[in-house]
Amino acid sequence: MTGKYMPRTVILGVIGSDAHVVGITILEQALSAAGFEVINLGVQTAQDEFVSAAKSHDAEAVLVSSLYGHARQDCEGLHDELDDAGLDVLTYVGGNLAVGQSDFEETQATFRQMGFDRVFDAETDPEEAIEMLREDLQLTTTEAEQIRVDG
Amino acid sequence: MTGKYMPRTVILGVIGSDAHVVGITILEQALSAAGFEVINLGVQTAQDEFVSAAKSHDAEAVLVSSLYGHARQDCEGLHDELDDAGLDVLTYVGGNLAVGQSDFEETQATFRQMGFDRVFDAETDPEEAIEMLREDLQLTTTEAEQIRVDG
Amino acid sequence: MPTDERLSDDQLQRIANDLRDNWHTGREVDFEEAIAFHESLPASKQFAQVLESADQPLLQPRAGVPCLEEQIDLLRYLQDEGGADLLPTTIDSYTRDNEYEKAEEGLAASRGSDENELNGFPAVNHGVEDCRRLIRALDAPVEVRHGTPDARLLAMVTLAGGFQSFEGGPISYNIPYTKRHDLATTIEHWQFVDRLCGAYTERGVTINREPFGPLTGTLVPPSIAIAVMLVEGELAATQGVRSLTLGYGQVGNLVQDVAALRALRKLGNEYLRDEVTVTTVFHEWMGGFPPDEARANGVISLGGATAAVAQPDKVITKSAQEFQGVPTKEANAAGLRTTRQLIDMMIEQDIDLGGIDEEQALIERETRALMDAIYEAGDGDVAQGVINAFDSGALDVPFAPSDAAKGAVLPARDDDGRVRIFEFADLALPDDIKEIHAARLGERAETEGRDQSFRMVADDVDAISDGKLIGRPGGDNSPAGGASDAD
Amino acid sequence: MPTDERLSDDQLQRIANDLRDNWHTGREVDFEEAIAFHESLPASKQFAQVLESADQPLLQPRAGVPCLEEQIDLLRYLQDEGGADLLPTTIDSYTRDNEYEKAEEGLAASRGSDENELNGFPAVNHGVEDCRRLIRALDAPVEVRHGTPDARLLAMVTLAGGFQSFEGGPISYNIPYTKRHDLATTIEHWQFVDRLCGAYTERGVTINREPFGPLTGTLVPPSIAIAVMLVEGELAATQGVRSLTLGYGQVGNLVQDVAALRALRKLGNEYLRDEVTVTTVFHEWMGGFPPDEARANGVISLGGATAAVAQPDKVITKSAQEFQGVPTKEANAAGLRTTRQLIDMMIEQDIDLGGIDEEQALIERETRALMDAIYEAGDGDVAQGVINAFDSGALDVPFAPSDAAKGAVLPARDDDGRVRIFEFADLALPDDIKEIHAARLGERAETEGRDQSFRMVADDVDAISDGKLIGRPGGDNSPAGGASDAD
Repeated sequence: MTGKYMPRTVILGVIGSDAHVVGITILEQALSAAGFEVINLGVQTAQDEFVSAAKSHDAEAVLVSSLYGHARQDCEGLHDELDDAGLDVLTYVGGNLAVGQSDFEETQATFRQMGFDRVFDAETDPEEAIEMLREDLQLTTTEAEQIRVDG
Repeated sequence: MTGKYMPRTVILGVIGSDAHVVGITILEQALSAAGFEVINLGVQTAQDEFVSAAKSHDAEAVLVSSLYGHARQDCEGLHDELDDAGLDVLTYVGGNLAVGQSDFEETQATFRQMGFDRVFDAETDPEEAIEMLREDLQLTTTEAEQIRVDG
Repeated sequence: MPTDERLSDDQLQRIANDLRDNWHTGREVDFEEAIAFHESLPASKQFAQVLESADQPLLQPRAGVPCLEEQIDLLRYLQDEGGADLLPTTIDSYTRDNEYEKAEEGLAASRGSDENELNGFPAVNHGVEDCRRLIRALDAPVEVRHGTPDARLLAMVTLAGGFQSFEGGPISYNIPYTKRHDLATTIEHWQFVDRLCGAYTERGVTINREPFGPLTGTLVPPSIAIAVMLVEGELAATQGVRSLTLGYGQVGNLVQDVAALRALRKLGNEYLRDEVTVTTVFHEWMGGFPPDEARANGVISLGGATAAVAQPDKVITKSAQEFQGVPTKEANAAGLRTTRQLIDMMIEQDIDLGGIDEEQALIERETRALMDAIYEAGDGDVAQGVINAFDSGALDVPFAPSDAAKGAVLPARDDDGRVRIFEFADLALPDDIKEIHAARLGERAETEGRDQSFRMVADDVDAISDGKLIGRPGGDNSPAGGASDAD
Repeated sequence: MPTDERLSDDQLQRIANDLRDNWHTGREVDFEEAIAFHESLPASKQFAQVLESADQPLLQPRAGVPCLEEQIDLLRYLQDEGGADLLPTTIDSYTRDNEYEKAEEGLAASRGSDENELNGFPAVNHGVEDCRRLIRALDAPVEVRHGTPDARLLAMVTLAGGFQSFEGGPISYNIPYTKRHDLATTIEHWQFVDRLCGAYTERGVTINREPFGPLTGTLVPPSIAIAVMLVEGELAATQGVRSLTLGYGQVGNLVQDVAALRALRKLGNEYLRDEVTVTTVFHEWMGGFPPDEARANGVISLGGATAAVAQPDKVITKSAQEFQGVPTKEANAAGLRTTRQLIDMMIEQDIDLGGIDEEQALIERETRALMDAIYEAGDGDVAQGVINAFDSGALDVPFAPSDAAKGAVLPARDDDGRVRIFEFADLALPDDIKEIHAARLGERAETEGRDQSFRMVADDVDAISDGKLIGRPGGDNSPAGGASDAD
């Protein structure tokens, strides 16, 4: 489906009623600069918007951001919807995922159990997430750079 | 002893090992401006220095300042020494007279009992002390002003 | 699509009648009786009067809790212990979404518990009489501060309730706050709010209006903020508003902040009709705060120092607990007093900063270019112009969540820490100005030995919370080797 | 009467031998072995090296507790949590009075209790080996800060113990600190201290010396402070000191403080011989603090902002608990971080203040006039000159408790908040300079509608702790009607 030198498409959005826009704006820029095709759904994005965007853009990854502490409720059922739509995409979630001072390892386990492939905290650099994405999509750095030059 | 229009002499000093000089410097200026003859003994003044200065300058008042919290110990016995020297002068004490947050009325009572005619806290304006001094020395404001003009 | 024309009395009346039924407290609103209540207030509670006659910057915090008595206690504390000159009442999020039913539940839950189940004061639910209890209980004038795109019912209730100042505007309470409200609708809604303020004003009860200057609060280039202030000011003035406080959020560069406040005041007086009294408000840093109260106090103090030099009419203060969300009343009052100390120590000093005039001239040129583009986009009508300009990207706000703005403009700091534009997208600025920005950012790139990129933007967004002004590479540790708690 | 001549090696040796018996730890001091210890220290603990190579102001707090382990813990906390670049060890009052017996009792009592029975670290009682434990345990260089007129034994023990910086001087640790020490004797005592530092320096172990710039800490006119710094610097340089950090205490007027620090650096480099490396230290406000941590943070922040503009080599920080005496370690670290935040946010900004050059020129002219008077009073010998000048009042320090100074000079702020001289007494300044001061104070008197009088002096002394810079009549309440906690 994806040719070796075609840009890989990723879906980006802030889930639920959350209106924090700065993080995904910067992530969008970083992903574009790294050669990805980015569909940024913006803030206050519903689960079905992620699903239909992933489907219609034939995306390889869905990156979910949440910074207002209600990520668990907002993400509940997202993976079922993706399954129902017959999509087998990579899913990442990142941000302030739990209210208060809870242990990040615990939070990570919770979200992994919900089906996310990777879970990041709010301190994660865009570069780090992109590194993981390359690894998970089995892109070499050279290929990614190649893509950027071509794209 | 004191002529009606002669400057009244007051002795001023910081008692004990206390080195706080700002307050008495300002009080000295205020007393001079109000027409008094001021003998400023400065900081770290011993009891006997107050007594001998009061005697040799024929002073009408001794103004004792203390800001480092040890006033009670430092003033203990001062009035006996004044009595022994045959001096019947007005005595004031002012400053931070007790360590910590003790009640000022209590502090006031303690120092009155020790023989001080008036007891002031650190917030007292020089003007207020001078007002009291005029009252206690039965000077009218007019007389004080007269003195200033003449002196 | 709305045009910049004054609503007729009939329109005002008809809309007001429709709104009355949105929540039962709307029915309590009686304009004539409200005028009488305002007329009963002493001069010390007349917002415009107090603000416009002050001879140095007045201080105002943010504060809102659900229940009336607690709100009175909170404001009294900020007034007595913080020395606030002007008081706020911050409205809860449900009310901002016009979800009065949910606000009612939250208010009921808050009344039955020690916890606050709402993040502000649901003034519509409290209704006219409770608002008046609040106004009566305090000594200073009180403003409604919120973030509500459709604030029509909120305005009806709170103005009848005795508040004499109302924050917000169709752009400044849409673009930074929501995703899906279209600009045409919010403009219509705010034309009603402004017309209502105008109606009070015409009866001798001046209602102060305050467009929200900081916008997204994140490195907003001064000219963009000022252009939005001028547009909202013009829209409000058309509806009869006569007391306008234009806002600006601190970016942290002393020269740029002073220059921006001067440009704001100058252009406000120039663009708005003569009948309008223009004042300015300076918001202490609205971006991310250091997660360390000691460093946060430093950020607040720089705000106070800037205010002492620029002398805006009003300062909205922050607290050292900003990082963790809503501050305690003690921290809120402390933020007021720290700011006051800086102003009191510096305001009489003759501080003449080099470079202000040049920076101010640049900001003014940019703002005029944006305003020209807006008028052009609306064939001379500012309402239509601002809608079209946002639609085309000729006007844009960085990091705007709203679908009504492109949000494609990206700012970055230059080598001196001033906010410049890294990505212009379709922003209507002439090439020579773009070149100035590019050159300044080029100097920074050279200093840092890296290319201009989104990475600078990202680093700058985090810089102040990391304890710096400029997001230099490897800048997480102080060059002097000091440990930073902010990392 | 001492003259400004270098002590011979024999004299140094003889005095050192006499001092050895003042307290038993004196006998532990072995110069050769001390040199070896200093040579074993890494570059990061070499005070002069760290200070002189820094590219922005280094921060240093004050701190001293009686027991060794607690002192190490305290300094480690200030290093790790406060980000202090340079560390202090503040000495207790008994040691300052050379009362080692009483210090020993206090130390023993402190060891047996949770209370600190001394107000600092009795380094002489601890002796050489404990000082070295302290130096080894920390990562930054450590300075001895005290206030001791006769600091000879203290210097012998602490320098052998690995400290590489020593505060004080014959004037700055006499005039503001004591009543009855005559200046001739303290100069002789400090010639020994400086010669000892010179002896280390000649062996390749540079000992930094820091005359205490703030003097009485109460509205000291800059030129008086700078003249004292130059005299102490010259006396130290004669004895072989090659690393001198000249000090200045914040007066709170931004322009005057920046001008004074520039004048200090310039005149330091000009008056002191070329072999001396001159650095500057800025002390955050040393006068009375507001009894309110929020306002105190404002005072500290203004210090940080001033340091960011003036860029001294070092800043001595204050804490928000200054009013209540010795701060907790948390408050001390917070003062460091608040200061750091201001410096980090402002130091890269291009802040060009108008009026600095004029103020600096005035300060320089005054200082030169005072220096000329000192040389003249000593027939060219600065040691004799300074003694005679203080005796005649040609040189004087306001609010000096010492009998060695007249203490007749009185300062007051002008209408801009700059410290001027209200009462010159016999201070050796030319008439045209006196007229400038009088004219500036006249402007203030006119603004305030009152005569120039001691009342201004009294009001100014209290002004900052009352929350203002200038002690205006009726200035206890903010003009904007805000309540002040400081009253």
